[in-house]
Amino acid sequence: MNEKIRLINDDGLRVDGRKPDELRPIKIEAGVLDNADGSAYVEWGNNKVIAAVYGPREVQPKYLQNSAKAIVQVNYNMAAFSGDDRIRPGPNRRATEISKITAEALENVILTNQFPRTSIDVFIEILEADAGTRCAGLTAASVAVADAGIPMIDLVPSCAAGKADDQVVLDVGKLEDNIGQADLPVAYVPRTGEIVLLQMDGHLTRDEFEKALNMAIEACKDIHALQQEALKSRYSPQKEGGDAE
Amino acid sequence: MNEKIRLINDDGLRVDGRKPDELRPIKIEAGVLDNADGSAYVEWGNNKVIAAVYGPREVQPKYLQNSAKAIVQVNYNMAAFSGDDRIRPGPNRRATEISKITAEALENVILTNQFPRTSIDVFIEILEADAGTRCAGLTAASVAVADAGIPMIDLVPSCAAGKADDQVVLDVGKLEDNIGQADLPVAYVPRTGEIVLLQMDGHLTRDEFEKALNMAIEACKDIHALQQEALKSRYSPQKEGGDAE
Amino acid sequence: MNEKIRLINDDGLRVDGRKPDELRPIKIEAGVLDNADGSAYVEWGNNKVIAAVYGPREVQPKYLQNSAKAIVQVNYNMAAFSGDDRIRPGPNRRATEISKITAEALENVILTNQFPRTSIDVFIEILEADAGTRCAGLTAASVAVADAGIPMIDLVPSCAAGKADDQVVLDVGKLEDNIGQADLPVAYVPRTGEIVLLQMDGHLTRDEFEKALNMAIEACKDIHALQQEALKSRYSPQKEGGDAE
Amino acid sequence: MKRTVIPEIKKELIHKLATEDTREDGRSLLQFRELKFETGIIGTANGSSRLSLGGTEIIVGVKVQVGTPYPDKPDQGVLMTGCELKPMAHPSFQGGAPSEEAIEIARVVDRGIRESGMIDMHKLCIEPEKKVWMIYLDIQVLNYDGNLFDAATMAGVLALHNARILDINNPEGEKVPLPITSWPLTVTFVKIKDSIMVDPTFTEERIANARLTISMDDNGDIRAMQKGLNGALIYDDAIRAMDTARELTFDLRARLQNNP
Amino acid sequence: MKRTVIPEIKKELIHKLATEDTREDGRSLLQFRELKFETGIIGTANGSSRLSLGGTEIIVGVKVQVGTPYPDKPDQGVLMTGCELKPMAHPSFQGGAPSEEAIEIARVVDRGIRESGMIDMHKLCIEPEKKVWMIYLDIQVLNYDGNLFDAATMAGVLALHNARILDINNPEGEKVPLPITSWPLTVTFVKIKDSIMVDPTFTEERIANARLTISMDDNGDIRAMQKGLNGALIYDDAIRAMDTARELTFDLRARLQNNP
Amino acid sequence: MKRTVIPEIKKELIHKLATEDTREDGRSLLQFRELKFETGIIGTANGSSRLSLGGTEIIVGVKVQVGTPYPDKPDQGVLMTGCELKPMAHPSFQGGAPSEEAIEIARVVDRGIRESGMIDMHKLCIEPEKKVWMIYLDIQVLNYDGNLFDAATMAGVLALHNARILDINNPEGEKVPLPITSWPLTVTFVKIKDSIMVDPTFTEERIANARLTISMDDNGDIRAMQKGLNGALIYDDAIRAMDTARELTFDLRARLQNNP
Repeated sequence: MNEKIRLINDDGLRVDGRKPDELRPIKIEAGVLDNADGSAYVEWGNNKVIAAVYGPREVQPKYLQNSAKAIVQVNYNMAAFSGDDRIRPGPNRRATEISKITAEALENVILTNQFPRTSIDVFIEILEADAGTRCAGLTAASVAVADAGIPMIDLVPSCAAGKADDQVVLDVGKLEDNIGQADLPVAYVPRTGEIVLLQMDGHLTRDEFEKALNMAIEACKDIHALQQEALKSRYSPQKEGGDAE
Repeated sequence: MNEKIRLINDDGLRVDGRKPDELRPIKIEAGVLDNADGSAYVEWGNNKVIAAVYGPREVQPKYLQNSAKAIVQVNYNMAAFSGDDRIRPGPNRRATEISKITAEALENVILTNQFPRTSIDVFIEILEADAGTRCAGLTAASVAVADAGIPMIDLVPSCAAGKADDQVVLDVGKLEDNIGQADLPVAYVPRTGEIVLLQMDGHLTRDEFEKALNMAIEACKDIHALQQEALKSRYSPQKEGGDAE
Repeated sequence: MNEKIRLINDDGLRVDGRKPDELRPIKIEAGVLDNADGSAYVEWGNNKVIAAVYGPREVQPKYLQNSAKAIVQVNYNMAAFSGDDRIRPGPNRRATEISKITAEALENVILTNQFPRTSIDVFIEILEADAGTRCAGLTAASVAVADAGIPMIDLVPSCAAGKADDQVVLDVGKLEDNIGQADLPVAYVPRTGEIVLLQMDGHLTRDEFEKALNMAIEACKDIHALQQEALKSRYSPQKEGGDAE
Repeated sequence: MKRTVIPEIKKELIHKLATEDTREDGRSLLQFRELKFETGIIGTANGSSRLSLGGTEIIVGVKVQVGTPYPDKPDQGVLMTGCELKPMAHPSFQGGAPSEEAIEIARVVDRGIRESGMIDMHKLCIEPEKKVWMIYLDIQVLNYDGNLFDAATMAGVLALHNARILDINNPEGEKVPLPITSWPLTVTFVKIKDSIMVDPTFTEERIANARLTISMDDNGDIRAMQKGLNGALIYDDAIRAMDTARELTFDLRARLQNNP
Repeated sequence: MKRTVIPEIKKELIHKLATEDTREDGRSLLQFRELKFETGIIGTANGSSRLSLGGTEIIVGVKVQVGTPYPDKPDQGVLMTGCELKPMAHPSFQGGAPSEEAIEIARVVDRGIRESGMIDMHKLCIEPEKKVWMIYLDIQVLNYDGNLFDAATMAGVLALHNARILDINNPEGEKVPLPITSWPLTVTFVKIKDSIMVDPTFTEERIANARLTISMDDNGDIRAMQKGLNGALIYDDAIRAMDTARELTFDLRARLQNNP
Repeated sequence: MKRTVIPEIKKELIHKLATEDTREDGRSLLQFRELKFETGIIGTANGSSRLSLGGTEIIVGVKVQVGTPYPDKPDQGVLMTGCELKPMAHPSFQGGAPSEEAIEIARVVDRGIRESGMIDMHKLCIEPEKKVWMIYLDIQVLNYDGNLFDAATMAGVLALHNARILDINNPEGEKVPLPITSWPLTVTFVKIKDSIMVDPTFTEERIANARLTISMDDNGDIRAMQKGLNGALIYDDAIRAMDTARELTFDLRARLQNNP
């Protein structure tokens, strides 16, 4: 941790001017790609994420087929130009882990038992990374799944809380992520009250954890509203044909 | 482009003494390997190329099978010792591209619909490279396919034209390739008058292109005669048993 | 060969105090892992080797299946921390060769024709390497196969002889391996008198070879006794329940 | 790439329309689809562009980093062009290592840019034999509906023009553009039966016999070519394509330059 | 990892036992299995440990070598944690490249150690920008019966404490320990139906809905967490798990420290 | 390598012939097939050879480049031997990464050359710790009809003798040979039922129980050995093979040296 840079100023504001419990600006758009069965685009601070869903479709490779339910396969990928240094194409350990926990989070809400022997393939492409890409990716992915018409219990909003200058803050930004004290990505399903993604690294006391978890859950509820809006605006008659105007 | 080295001298001759429209010496031999169904060896300048064909045979891997026709799979490879620097074994991007366009050229002439669900596997090994290996490789490969007894519309001769010292030249040599101005590999099927391989890099005006393309096509006709001769000499009774002498 | 270090002193003893025909201490334990069908642990000098066997079981991948007999697949691997430098995980050429010759040695004694279409999978993990790992690995592996209840003609003891300071020595140690003159790994089946593994590198005259081979074969007989003891102690009633005491 | 079967009846329709100089989407044979683009959209990239050509949609990012030159070109920068056809962009695309289609696209785009002399590679040298600028041009296909060659070339050229790098002589000052001036562009033709058309859709590519991509510099000279697919062209096809490509690249270039 | 099917009747038994705060092996829900370990067992490693937790058995080796620091951390050593789930350890494990399970384990173990500040990375710097100590922590699973997260973390921490390296200031002298002091440990919970239990066996992991691993430092503060599996937790689960983890890591730590 | 099934009747024939000290092709059991070779055939290689042994045909190229020595041998050059069994050479060979057969061949050929001391590795040092000559010996099998070990060793030794490199002390002068003098060679035996024969064909290899390759130096001393296949040898086989190998390598060596 760099002691010289202050992440929260005397007015209690963060380096980007946000209040401790304030989200960065989030913009969600559903149905942005022609070929995919479902898709979504999310801008979240400077994060730019696109998610596409194909399926339910045939499982490739076949031996992964499950006779009781659809399998959910997620491929999270950072585009070569999405980070500070150029990222070599191909899978890496970080992407493998994020793909795994994202798939596990989505499996919670997708009614996979309606589509035995099939695969629901989710592709998350990080076009620009600005801290919090896994949350933005999962947020986009669940909108894309809904856009594909795949039945779900609920959408899955996701958001991180964290700690900077010994204070619990919401939606950790890039500098806060680099030199801050903790990052706690959460995904929360409002309809069931369930936590389906939970990770942490850094340093939190038990009380800080409780505060941060609550903060993230509240934010998930707000993001959930944005997800619903994106889907509504995609399927509203005004947008579809314009004949209602 | 290196301005100091002259590629064409005052007598209009090239660095290796050739006239602008003159081919390097070409030697073609058919049926040079025992195990392959068909094979051919080509020496072309200092290029040394061997091609082997197996098939029509079972497709590996199976999912590539086409129920309407044979697939043509080409593997173009530069031997480790074939270039100026040692070449690391295994596929690279250049070899992948050349394999692809070579297969596409051969598919034009092979009667693939006679052998549904099979594969015709062509292996091209560059033993020594001296500019023009893709043309030499395709020239050898089509003789090897014929040697395998696989029915074809015609053989596929291939030759490059190019530009050196602002002049259109035939069959670009190594130095001309390295410091010359353009390279235009062509494959031409004499019986149908069709162009089945066409690539270019460098700098050609429209008129230069026309001239170069014509030059390459004429050369293909000459190479075609050499290909036919190689096959004739392979299957002439004198060679087979010597009993006619 | 380093001329300065003497590998055999004036009393005819080796750098670790052994006589020319003396083995390092060997400890063999059978049945050390719960999940594997059979397993064994071998300490041999500072070599520490664990072997596990699964099978006869379904062949993966299927195309390797043999309708007449079980196939024997061996994976010999040096743990990342087992050598002087850290070893990058994953197969390398040396491990591939050792896996191959170990499988061939085991196939000699396993009654593979009793289990057509199956695979007997042997995993050898070198936890600490101290020269002679292939011999220790094969020695452990054959005990593990027996521990799995797979019928064999006999156990396969293995030991190397070699040459140091122009003298034939048994069970080449690490320093002798590094700066000695020859290494001759042997595996010998006492019941049939057959040699099922034989490699050499270094420099041996015909007479030295004969002497070394004899020395290795005699040692194999001793190791064979240790292997049998390990299996007996594993299956003796005293050990199983303690109720006989 | 998995095979996609186009129904016979669709093929016949396309053949018939072609004889009347038109296509399924109403275009004439030598007409491009609607072209849209924006640049500078990726903050982490030195240069970027997002471009759509009909239903084909591409993002290109340019990253410029300091690296070591190739031993045989010690005083020149390096251009590395990559392309991935990810399963996101089309159901026929598969994951894993770049397919031969992806490799071909990257290499043809690279060739057009490189051979045109668009980038002054010598000016990318910082310290001979030691330090040069490495330009990574990464093509990301978001949605595939044919003609990736032309779309990727346009997007690539736009992103290169958009790129800004550190000024070596004035590291504190404003970032500077790459040493580039020109706008090499390609036109891709397909031959379907006896008709030649440009800017093919996915369906047109699938039923085409042959494909020809021509890269032209600002003067309308040829800088690169690539014939593809397992059918053939005849001599006249090639010659006529040159003239058409020349004309169309002048037009496309003007559209890209007007909106950089 | 290949799927292993657990019979319905076994699931029901486990559910039933859990409601009575017990399990197949007689443990209570918040009780660890028998823990055994030894250290310094691999002569070629700088540090090593062999640890068994019930039927799960692990060897960890630490190799410390001189290497080059990362450009962005020129004055810090490097920790590389690897884990392989080899076919030796369980019939469901397959050969080849590390599975996503293996990668997750390595990363979670690494995170717990790294985030706790256990290793003073600055003290591993020998010469800034040039030479640092690289710590390779390699986890080798010999036998798998669940809860690799906790077993691997304990074995890793033991092996790091066991490690000895060259004293840079006194290369002829005795080897010295790594610059470490603390004992970060994890507790892994699974939720089976509505019951939460720690240190799951293979069978318990297979039928669990959700898994939660919590890494705690010597003070009982949280340093890393990882939720896994395709079921969910609720808020109260997470909060209660914190308290339990705190308590259990104090106990586990004492056991490891008493026998180093 | 895919399995190739040899018909029972053929096996029996070979067994019967062997008892009469002869084989399908008329050879006696301890007789090599016809050997042909030429050297210096690849202009881009420092050294090269093309060799056929009956139906087995091989090209070996030697490339010698400047590289960095291994840290543990700072004053020695490097020898790297590679072998590929490509699908071109036999229908049973598959593409992709080198098979275990190819790796075994490369390693046994390498061992014979290396252990014989044929190459004076110290003389390949240009500047200790910095620059040494790296010798890449690449074995390319064109047609496979058994006994690659002996054919590849002979072709490799011929190509090494044929190699010429820059004279470091006189870079403008004529190229010089590698610092080599001797001719290590191998003889490969197979045991079919109770018969031992040398230089096996593809068919003989497929039905053999065991294979033994012996590498001999110019003095007829043993430098490397490799037993293969899943059958066994007995003590007397090994001892007798030594004597035969000694005799045959003297003969083969003379043939290679007479025609360099």
